Amino acid sequence: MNALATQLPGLNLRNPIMPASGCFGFGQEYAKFYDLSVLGAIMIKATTEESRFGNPTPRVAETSSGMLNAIGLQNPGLAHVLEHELPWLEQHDVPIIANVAGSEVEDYVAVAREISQAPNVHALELNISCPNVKCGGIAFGTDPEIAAGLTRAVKEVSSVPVYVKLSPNVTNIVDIAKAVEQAGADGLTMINTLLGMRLHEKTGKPVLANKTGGLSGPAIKPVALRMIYEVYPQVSIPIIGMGGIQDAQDVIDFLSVGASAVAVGTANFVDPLVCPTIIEELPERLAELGYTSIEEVIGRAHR
Amino acid sequence: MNALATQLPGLNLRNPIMPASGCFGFGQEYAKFYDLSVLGAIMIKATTEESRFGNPTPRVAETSSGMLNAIGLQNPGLAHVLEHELPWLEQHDVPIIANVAGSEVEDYVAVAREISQAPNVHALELNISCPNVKCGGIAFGTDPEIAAGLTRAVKEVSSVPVYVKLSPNVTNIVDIAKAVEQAGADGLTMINTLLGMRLHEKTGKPVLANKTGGLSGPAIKPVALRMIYEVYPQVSIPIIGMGGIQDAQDVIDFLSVGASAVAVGTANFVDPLVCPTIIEELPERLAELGYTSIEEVIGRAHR
Amino acid sequence: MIHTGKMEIVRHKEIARDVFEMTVIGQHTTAMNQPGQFVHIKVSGHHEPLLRRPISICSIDQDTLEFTMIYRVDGRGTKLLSEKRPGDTIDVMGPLGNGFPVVATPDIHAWLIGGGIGVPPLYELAKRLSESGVKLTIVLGFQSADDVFYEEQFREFGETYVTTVDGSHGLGGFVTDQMALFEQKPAIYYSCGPHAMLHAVEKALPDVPGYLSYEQRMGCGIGACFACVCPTTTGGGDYVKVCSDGPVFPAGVIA
Amino acid sequence: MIHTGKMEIVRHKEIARDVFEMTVIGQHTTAMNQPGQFVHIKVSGHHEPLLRRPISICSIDQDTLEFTMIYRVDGRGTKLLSEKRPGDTIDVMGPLGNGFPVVATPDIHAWLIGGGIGVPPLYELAKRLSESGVKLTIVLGFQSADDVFYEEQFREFGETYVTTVDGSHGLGGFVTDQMALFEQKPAIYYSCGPHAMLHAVEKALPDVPGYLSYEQRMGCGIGACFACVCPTTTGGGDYVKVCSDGPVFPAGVIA
Ligand SMILES: Cc1cc2nc3c(=O)[nH]c(=O)nc-3n(C[C@H](O)[C@H](O)[C@H](O)COP(=O)(O)OP(=O)(O)OC[C@H]3O[C@@H](n4cnc5c(N)ncnc54)[C@H](O)[C@@H]3O)c2cc1C
Ligand SMILES: Cc1cc2nc3c(=O)[nH]c(=O)nc-3n(C[C@H](O)[C@H](O)[C@H](O)COP(=O)(O)OP(=O)(O)OC[C@H]3O[C@@H](n4cnc5c(N)ncnc54)[C@H](O)[C@@H]3O)c2cc1C
Ligand SMILES: Cc1cc2nc3c(=O)[nH]c(=O)nc-3n(C[C@H](O)[C@H](O)[C@H](O)COP(=O)(O)O)c2cc1C
Ligand SMILES: Cc1cc2nc3c(=O)[nH]c(=O)nc-3n(C[C@H](O)[C@H](O)[C@H](O)COP(=O)(O)O)c2cc1C
Ligand code: FES
Ligand code: FES
Repeated sequence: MNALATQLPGLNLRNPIMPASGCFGFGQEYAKFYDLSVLGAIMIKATTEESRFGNPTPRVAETSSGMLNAIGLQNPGLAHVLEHELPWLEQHDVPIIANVAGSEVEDYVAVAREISQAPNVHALELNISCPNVKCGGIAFGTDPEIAAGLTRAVKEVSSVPVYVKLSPNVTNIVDIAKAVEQAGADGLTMINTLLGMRLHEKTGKPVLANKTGGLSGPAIKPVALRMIYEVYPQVSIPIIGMGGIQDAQDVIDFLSVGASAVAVGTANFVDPLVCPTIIEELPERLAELGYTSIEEVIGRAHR
Repeated sequence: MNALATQLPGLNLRNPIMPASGCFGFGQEYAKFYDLSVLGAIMIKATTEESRFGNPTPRVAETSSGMLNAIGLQNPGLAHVLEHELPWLEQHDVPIIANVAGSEVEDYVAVAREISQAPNVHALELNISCPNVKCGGIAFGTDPEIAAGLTRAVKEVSSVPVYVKLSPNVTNIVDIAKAVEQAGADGLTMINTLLGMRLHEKTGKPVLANKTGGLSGPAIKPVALRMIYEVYPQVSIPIIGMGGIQDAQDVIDFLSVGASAVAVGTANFVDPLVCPTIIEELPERLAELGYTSIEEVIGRAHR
Repeated sequence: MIHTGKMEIVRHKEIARDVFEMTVIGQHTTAMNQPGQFVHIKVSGHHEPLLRRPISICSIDQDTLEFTMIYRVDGRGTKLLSEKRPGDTIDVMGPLGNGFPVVATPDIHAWLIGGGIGVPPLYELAKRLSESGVKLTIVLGFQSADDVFYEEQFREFGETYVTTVDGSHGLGGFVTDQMALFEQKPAIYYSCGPHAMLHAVEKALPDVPGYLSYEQRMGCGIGACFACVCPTTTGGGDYVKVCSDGPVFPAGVIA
Repeated sequence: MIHTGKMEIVRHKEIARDVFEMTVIGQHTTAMNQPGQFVHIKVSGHHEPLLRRPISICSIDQDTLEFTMIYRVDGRGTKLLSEKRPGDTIDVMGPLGNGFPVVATPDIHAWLIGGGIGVPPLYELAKRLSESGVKLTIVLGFQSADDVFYEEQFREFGETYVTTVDGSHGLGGFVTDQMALFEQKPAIYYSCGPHAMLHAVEKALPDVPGYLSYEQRMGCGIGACFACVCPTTTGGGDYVKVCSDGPVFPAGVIA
């Protein structure tokens, strides 16, 4: 038996480690560093109906133990992803989770309908929490009813299970989690980035052309753990956790608060081999802690 | 002329630097390190009507570029503060901002009425954002109407200007800021801590006895800057900024997004001399940037 | 006076499994006059890790202005500390807190009971008590033979017994098992170690005056933040701060 | 092949005001075969500062497996880098990106135009072009005399002119002021420096084929994160990534 294996709606994971959306492109760059089929799954870059250029540059800025990004959902558009990116990924034996974005419910529905039919797309991740686009994105993620409505619409057309990606920039994350569960979500992914800002030291102007950006990295890990800890006992759908994961111990922490699997974002930029390294170290770390499978670790903070 | 001087409702500050509430006790410990009258002001520890023991220990945990605390508003109670702490502080020529907390509106009102009459208390800071107490605290800070109601009640009884301390754990901080301005707040202080969690690596249980705690330190600075940047153009009352300030450049950043003065919290634990050091370095840093007073820096990110 | 600022490392070596002895030199030392006080150390020049680490003062040399600490590599901060080389500097704040009162009555009999990284602060105490003519019986408890340190150093000052949990060195068991073997009770005792050990020691010596040194997670280290409080036996919300009221308290104070 | 991992610092010194020359040794060097590529450096062993820093490769020595970088201390990351000593290691990822094509036509005339910390990548290029018999005219622009570096080193490969903004060394003014003094245009040009300089150079040599090396804030450094995009002159949302499509682009590509 594989101590790392885990089953989630639509996803038969050989291990609970996947790169987070937007931090791994469509996999081609990282395939130069390692065989992508070692991964549990891959969350691909947000896909919109039309191609998007995104925000002006600078798009990234560093902060204490974190970074801000305001990419603005740059992507080559649905047609290109269906014709080029997903077929290229098929050579690797790894399930794909397609991150779906848009400005209107109709956009999400259009992308979800088509992309969910691609043979290697095993689940969708509804991005209702992107802080870097003017309309859509985060607006869907801060109101429980709007989030539920979108979830319902996408569930109707999707051929695969739907995970909803929650925004941490809310007063009450449990309300949103319960609303999307009620609306039929098969799982949750959390958290997306916290909204932040950095200034040029000399000019005092925002470094990012978009002014604000999404904060990721180790700095946000305590917030992510707290939110998953709050949501876990209140829902019965699984959670994929993320926010600052750098190593195997971080993975254990996310599983402990209640995540069933995890995604690694920013850490890929620091160490392109971080995912395979974690996958290699995880069984050893589990053994050190006296566990034989990740199932035993999930939710232990609550017990 | 003093390049660092600044005037806020009730506060004639010789410089814009003050220790943040809860990070400086009632000043006695830091008086062993330096003369407290070099400070712009002092925000004393939250005071409640009755003395409070606070939460069980452990009460602090370290995180990446930050720390969590769940002190739980431990304080010796209003009577003791009036009889001992405030009179002791009178020997120092420095205005005091009294941080007021409670579980019910009546508690706040009772403390505000009495403490605002102490001769060296020049302003109140309404703590509607403490994440570490079961009732009261943060509940008041997440709903605009409740926050406004409390502000109104306290304004009625206070003999000095009232600043309201906002919680960052909200979907829309601008709504709360506008609501308390409308209700008569003389100023805002922001931000209080972000709610977070850390686990024991081995046991997977929360490190803090209170399970969750408030995240402070450099990790939250991007969130604080963003929130002040959002609120500044929407209100016409001044803002005292805080969240991760460590040095003179951080102060410049907070002034740039729109704060008129700043508070330094966690950094006091790392370097007990941090406030006087910043006060000393600030004029030099201003000069390097080509400014002659802090007034010129306030809000420059928006220009 | 509490100093803050750089001190230079003059000696640094591993003396047991993951246990390091570090000697630093500087003006801070002039203010160190009590065994059992501690210093608060910043292990890096930037804000990661952010907080200081409390470490006890193990021995003090006013002639050379050096003092020595002994610490165990536990988490990230102590790991970074262990990578420092002689010639490097560390940022030290101290001395902090109230240490052990040196009850200097010649010929009385005192017990010193230390557990693990609770052993170091007893060393300077042993030196001073022994200089005053106090007769010492010293009991040092460790997990295993690999963890034992300073056994020989303590022997200079009195009869020294070591216990190990796994029995690989000295008596198998806890310090209290060794204490139970002594026929006479002391006039006074001093102890430092994990909370559970301190409780057991206190219970074993109910009628003897004693001083115990406690640990607690700290923020400021100087009494301002209320991170390190301990409820007292008085009850009713009464408390003490380990950093500024302690870390040493008379037996019977901490609940 | 892109390597990631430790390389050892063998030499490190300040060669102009706040400008450091660092030579490292290791297997990464074997994959470095193009002038103008860069490496992505992690300056600390922990996550503060978090991101890597892009630094150009200045010269490559396959015999010793060493390569050299020149960087200016600007913010926190480069400050930390400047504190490293020979014998220390740094975590290097590279070589990355596409460098300058070495157009190896003997006796043609090429201009190399560098500004500030844009000068370093031109050094390996100068070496290779000169080995191929290309005739070089080199223009290096700096702020002030204190900032000038590598003037003598470049002189080995061709006529070298220095400009300083304040006129304290060489011609007072910008590189384009020096270029305006030359009577003949080159057959090809290569340039690296601040965005504004690259634009001015491009405008000054409208009909000459050229290659320009751009800077942009980076996340991944390998093309995955879309941090470093630049719109192209094609318009219509067309873009290139500086890290993986560049940093060197033919003149006329970047808007
Ligand atoms: C008064 C006092 C004296 C001490 N004297 C010594 C000594 O002489 N030798 C020695 O080896 N250790 C001593 N300790 C314990 C020592 O402070 C911790 O082992 C150390 O802080 C762990 O830091 P870390 O970075 O390795 O661990 P991490 O787990 O990374 O630390 C994270 C945070 O928790 C705190 N923390 C973790 N463990 C403890 C602990 N046991 N007590 C207090 N805070 C803790 C750290 O200070 C830090 O803020 C003393 C503690 C106190 C309170
Ligand atoms: C392809 C390429 C090659 C480069 N080659 C060199 C070189 O050979 N020598 C040299 O001195 N500099 C070079 N630079 C610029 C160098 O990367 C920055 O000076 C450096 O990243 C600043 O880091 P810091 O920690 O000192 O500054 P900080 O301000 O602390 O950096 C904060 C963040 O902003 C980024 N950043 C800041 N300035 C720049 C910049 N100018 N370009 C890109 N990112 C930046 C940093 O990488 C970091 O992520 C190059 C940049 C690029 C893109
Ligand atoms: C550069 C960058 C781009 C991102 N793009 C997306 C995206 O397209 N869709 C999405 O749902 N999340 C996106 N995210 C958020 C991450 O998937 C992840 O939720 C977040 O970064 C927290 O994880 P981390 O701290 O491990 O990076 C992006 C994050 C970064 C840093
Ligand atoms: C240990 C600790 C105790 C605090 N207690 C209080 C308090 O009593 N009242 C309050 O309004 N804020 C309290 N705060 C919040 C700080 O005043 C400040 O808003 C926050 O820590 C952000 O600033 P910093 O990052 O500089 O610490 C406390 C913070 C810390 C770390
Ligand atoms: S550590 Fe702050 S009061 Fe003791
Ligand atoms: S830096 Fe990530 S795509 Fe260029």
